[in-house]
Amino acid sequence: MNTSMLLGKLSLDALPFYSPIAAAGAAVIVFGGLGVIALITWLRAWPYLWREWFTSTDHKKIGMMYVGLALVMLMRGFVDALMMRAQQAMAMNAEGYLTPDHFQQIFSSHGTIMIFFMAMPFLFGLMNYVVPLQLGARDVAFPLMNAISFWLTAAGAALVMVSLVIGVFSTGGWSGYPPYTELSYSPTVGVDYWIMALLVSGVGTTLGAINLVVTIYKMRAPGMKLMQMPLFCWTALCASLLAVFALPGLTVAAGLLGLDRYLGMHFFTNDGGGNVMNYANLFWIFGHPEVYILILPAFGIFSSVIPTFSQKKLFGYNVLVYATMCIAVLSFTVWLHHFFTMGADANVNAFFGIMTMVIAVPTGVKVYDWILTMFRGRLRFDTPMLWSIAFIVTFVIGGMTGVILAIPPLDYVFHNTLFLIAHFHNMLIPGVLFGLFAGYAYWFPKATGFPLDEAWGRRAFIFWVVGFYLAFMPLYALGFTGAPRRMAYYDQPEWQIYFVIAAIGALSVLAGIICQVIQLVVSIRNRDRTTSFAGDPWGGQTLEWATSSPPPEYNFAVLPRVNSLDAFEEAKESGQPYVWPEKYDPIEVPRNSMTGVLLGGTSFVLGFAAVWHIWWLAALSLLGVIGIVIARSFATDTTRFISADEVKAHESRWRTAVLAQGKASS
Amino acid sequence: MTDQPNQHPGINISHARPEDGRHTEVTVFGFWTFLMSDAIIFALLFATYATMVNRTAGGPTAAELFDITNAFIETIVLLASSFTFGMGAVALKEGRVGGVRLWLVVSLVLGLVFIGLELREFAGLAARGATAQASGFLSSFYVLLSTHGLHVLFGCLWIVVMLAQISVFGLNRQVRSRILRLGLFWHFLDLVWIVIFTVVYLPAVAT
Amino acid sequence: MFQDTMLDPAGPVSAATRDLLFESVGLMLIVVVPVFVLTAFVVWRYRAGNTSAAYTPRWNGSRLLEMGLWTVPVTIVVLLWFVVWNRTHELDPYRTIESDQPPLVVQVVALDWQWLFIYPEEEVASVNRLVFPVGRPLTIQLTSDSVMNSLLIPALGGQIYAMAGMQTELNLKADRIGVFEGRNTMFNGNGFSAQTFTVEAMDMAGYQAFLAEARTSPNALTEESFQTLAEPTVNGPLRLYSSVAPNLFHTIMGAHGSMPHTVAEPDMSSAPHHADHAR
Amino acid sequence: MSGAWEGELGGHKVRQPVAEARHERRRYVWGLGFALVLTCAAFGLVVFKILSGPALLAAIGALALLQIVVQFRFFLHIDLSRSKREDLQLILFTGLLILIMVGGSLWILTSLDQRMIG
Ligand code: HEA
Ligand code: HEA
Ligand code: CUA
Ligand SMILES: [Cu+2]
Repeated sequence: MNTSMLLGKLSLDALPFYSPIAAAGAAVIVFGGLGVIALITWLRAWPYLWREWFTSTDHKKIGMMYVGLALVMLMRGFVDALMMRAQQAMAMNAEGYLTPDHFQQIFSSHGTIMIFFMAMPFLFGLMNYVVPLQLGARDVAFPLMNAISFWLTAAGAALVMVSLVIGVFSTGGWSGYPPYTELSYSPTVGVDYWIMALLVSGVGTTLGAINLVVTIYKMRAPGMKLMQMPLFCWTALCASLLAVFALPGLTVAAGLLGLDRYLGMHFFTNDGGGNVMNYANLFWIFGHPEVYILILPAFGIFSSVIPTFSQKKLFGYNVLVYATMCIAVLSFTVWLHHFFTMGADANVNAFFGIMTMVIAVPTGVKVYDWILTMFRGRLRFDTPMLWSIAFIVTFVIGGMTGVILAIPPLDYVFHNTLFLIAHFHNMLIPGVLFGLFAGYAYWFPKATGFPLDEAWGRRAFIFWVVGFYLAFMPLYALGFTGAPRRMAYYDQPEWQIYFVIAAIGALSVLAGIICQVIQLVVSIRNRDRTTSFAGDPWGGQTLEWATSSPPPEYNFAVLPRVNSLDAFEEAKESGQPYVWPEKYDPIEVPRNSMTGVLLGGTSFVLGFAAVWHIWWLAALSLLGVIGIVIARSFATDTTRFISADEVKAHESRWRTAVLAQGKASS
Repeated sequence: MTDQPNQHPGINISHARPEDGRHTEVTVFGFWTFLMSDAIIFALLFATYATMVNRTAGGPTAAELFDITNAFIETIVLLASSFTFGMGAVALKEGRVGGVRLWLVVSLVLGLVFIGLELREFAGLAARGATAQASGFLSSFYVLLSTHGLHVLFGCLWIVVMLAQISVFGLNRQVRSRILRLGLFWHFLDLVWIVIFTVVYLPAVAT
Repeated sequence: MFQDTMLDPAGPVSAATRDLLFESVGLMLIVVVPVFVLTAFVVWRYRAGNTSAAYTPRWNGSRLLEMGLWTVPVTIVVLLWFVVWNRTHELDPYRTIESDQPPLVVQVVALDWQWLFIYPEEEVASVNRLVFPVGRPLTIQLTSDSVMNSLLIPALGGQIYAMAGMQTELNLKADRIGVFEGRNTMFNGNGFSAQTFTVEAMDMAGYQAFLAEARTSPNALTEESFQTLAEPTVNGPLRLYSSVAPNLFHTIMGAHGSMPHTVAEPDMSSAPHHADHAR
Repeated sequence: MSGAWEGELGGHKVRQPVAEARHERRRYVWGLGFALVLTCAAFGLVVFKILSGPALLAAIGALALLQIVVQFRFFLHIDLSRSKREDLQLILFTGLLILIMVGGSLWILTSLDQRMIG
């Protein structure tokens, strides 16, 4: 490719006319994006969005933006999944409608998006929204940094989306193994997009994780000891610590790969003294903890949902806390299980296999504790609870196949086959995704004031569970026959029926998603009937329910004093759940700031310029990033006060709502 | 939330200034968390270097390349700058703006001298054909060293910004807290350097 | 469907792997089945509608029960440790399979997107086709002339990566005559899906016939003809070579000299530790 | 937000920081001394070939470790007092992870290197 000073490697060839399907995809993105922009303009919503959302430093709004970003990326990831399932259902004897090159981009973007731009933002969104409320805090420790984290994540996601329209995406999978991803084998910009997207969003995620760690350590309500935090905060703490310590692995792996590609170095090349094995090592030092970063907060959600809907206390709080810590620490000791088949000697393989199995113990104890929480309860089967029950049963199957993979001689057979794909979807969908859905349904009324529609929620649930089993159980079977992952077509006629069943499963999931969209619409339409400002729709046990729905910007007019676990539940038992003092003080909150958006935008440009080797632009935006940070450090007057009258007005409105519900004394 | 005096690791200015302490406690803890994340990056680069030393692809080896005198001078310069920064911190505690300025400038100069020495070393190596592209070993050497070097450069920029902020704001709470974090950062870089000369230079010369 | 897979093993390695699978799954079911049963029971029995069931809203722990909860999985996992430690050593892919016959050494080079099999003892080679006598252990040495590959033969078991400039090893054996499929499982680009090869476990006569056929092939595998072969090819033909340049396998490895050893000795054929590999 | 530092120096808190500063200055000087001695020891061992082979590596490794502890103690003010416990925990935890990651990587990659040569 020839490069120019002005545009680097960028030219008209970058547009996706290499395949009609890719061009159609690009068109959807472009016109969809333009449509959204037009709609916002037509509604004259820009000033509102800018003022209330884009420049906001309120952890609740940032949390919701994270979830919104995740839902958008989910759609993209799901379209990818459907395309793959359709391809494999048809692809007997190199038929199918996708070229291998296109198929490869799809599984790479599916994996990358689902892990980094769907699951992580979704979890960070929920944690952002819920953790300060559960801690009885006014905000996270560093509100502005929180906004920056979000916008950097969004910039990374935008880079992935742009690759669909301008240029191509990586074909190296979400793990991006060299030497395949080295310049000599992947000369296009795809891998560069992948690297830049991960590096940019990685910075955001690290900052976000630091923020949560500090919030949990230092911002708890007066009196709240660590062992009195709700379990979700514990899992958020452990997941954040994992992110702080694991993400460097990704940064180093992707960064060194980038240096190979950009500066001709020899970290992972086939020649010049490169060592491809070190990439696998570095990547999985990050990659394994990563899957626990995803699952731990989900565990926390289930630990909030199950007791609430069992109308009972959580069983074995201490044990659950220790089990969470165990899992977090152990997850740093097992990474080699992703490359048992690289050829390390039996002592090494056996050691890491054994360490991996140890994790099954604390996880199993958690499962038992959830069951015992339901034991002798009064179970209400609202949708969050349904997701939780489906999780327990299905997750155990995935855990068992995980342990199978942890036995090195068995992994020699199953590695890189569809058995592995089935294992991890079996963890990610019933574990992470069902957890996210449970949390979404559980905290939705907190964030908006009205609940999600139950009937459509149940329908979605049925389609999802059935769809999951149909889509992934056949892959276990295929794994036994040695069917490999990332396969665009095959020549074994007897495989096809399994792929067809899997495609039907994906369609069922699609039906589930459609139900969820309808659910959202129906719920919004019915909100006049269902809205409740009082704030405690489920009979919750933790502090986030001790505010109005939606909570005011400052969360708590008076910071609650906490001296027990399940503070809100205890307060209700003692008959004094709410405190409404006579007099309120003004409350200091951070002002809005456009630093986050600016940094996100500039980083996006930086990433894009680097992908296309437009060096002048890259240098300029790098200076921009540094300049923005320095300029911001000179800002004074970064907070404002909410007046006592305003606080009082809100609190008395809320008080009226609560009293009207007759809940104040229950 | 804790009732104990909030003195904080680092430059420890809060004995006399309790209201600083509460604010600083949170930011400093966050900064420590960041530093620890950064430490993992360095640790992984060290591990990479250690597994790459022998991958010289027929090119020059560590023993042939490294000059221990230069490494020693660099070490002393960096150690000295760590010390002068400490003196600046003491001046900060005593509230002597002039002292703070002076010591910050001295540390800055020493930091720049260090970067200069490092660049001179790189140029010398490159002149002998030992570039980052020459072998896996040299790639890992350059990346490890320049990651540290870029951190020092960043620290220098930060010092400049703090000098400017002292001029604009005086030693107000924000500025003090930032200088405190900058100090942590600066000392941390010295820690990393200890590992660098122990892992990179000394074994190479010893063989 | 499961014919000639690990569930229908054709050799001792895959048979041992299957036994190991059943054994470990059996162990795990001891703790997993109760989860299903208990969940179903609890969900049914303690539904809100059933007011006759016990209800203890403040019950949040029990020392004894918690101890039990840890013991059960710990026991199973400790049992699994022994299984893992022993079997990982027994089934180490590098371990030659005991037999009264010496192992047949085959050198494998992974290409984009084909497989080259060199028979150093016989000085012949074949492409996309691995033929060997039943009952005699195989020692497969692997390298790659391109990106990372992974060689898997489900009927015989095992899988190991092939990496440029390096040599890995896989020991397998067939106990029955048959034609199986082998493939690359490590994604490596456009031709990945078609990168399969046939595996033919033959009796001695069949194997001899294969060698004879190879020897009559007009093709010779030299360093030059290897370069042609190594061109990226999807669905490449089966091919035989009647001769192989000496030490070709190590020459190919040396060409990607990334390992410390191979780099220091550019002239591969004279390197002592490679010489004894050629046997 | 409080005003400039000098402004409040006029108050009754003056003596305390000054005494503390003197104490602190002494600490930095001690720290510098220790660090210089340890550094020179490490370089000296190598330059004057006092030890060699694994013994040398072990010795300079130990000196480096000692110097890290010294700098933490004297420059970064990390000690065992209660108020710094959270930071100390964090640092020790990081140390543990570094040990796991670096030790694990070296173990894995040396094992692989050995087995790749045959
Ligand atoms: C969190 C992670 C995640 C999730 C949720 C999924 C979900 C799905 N995945 Fe994916 N997948 C991966 C992570 C994930 N995957 C990874 C990491 C890879 C490896 C990539 C690689 O090889 O490198 C992979 C690879 C992968 C493959 C390639 C296999 C191969 O290599 O041969 C396939 C094949 O079909 C597949 C299918 C599916 C399907 C059908 C789903 C579906 O079941 C589910 C899809 C649906 C959704 C995700 C939900 C959509 C929900 C909404 C839109 C919300 C609705 C609205 C409201 C709530 C308001 N996945
Ligand atoms: C949220 C995601 C998630 C979770 C939670 C897990 C959890 C586990 N995973 Fe999984 N895994 C992935 C996501 C996940 N994994 C992904 C994405 C990959 C592939 C990446 C790629 O290659 O693209 C992968 C790959 C992967 C491999 C590599 C396989 C290969 O590449 O060949 C292995 C091997 O050991 C493994 C093992 C395990 C184990 C043992 C657990 C355990 O933590 C499970 C523990 C849980 C249970 C065991 C169930 C409950 C327990 C009981 C009821 C108690 C009693 C049970 C026993 C005593 C057995 N996983
Ligand atoms: Cu693989 Cu060396
Ligand atoms: Cu893992």
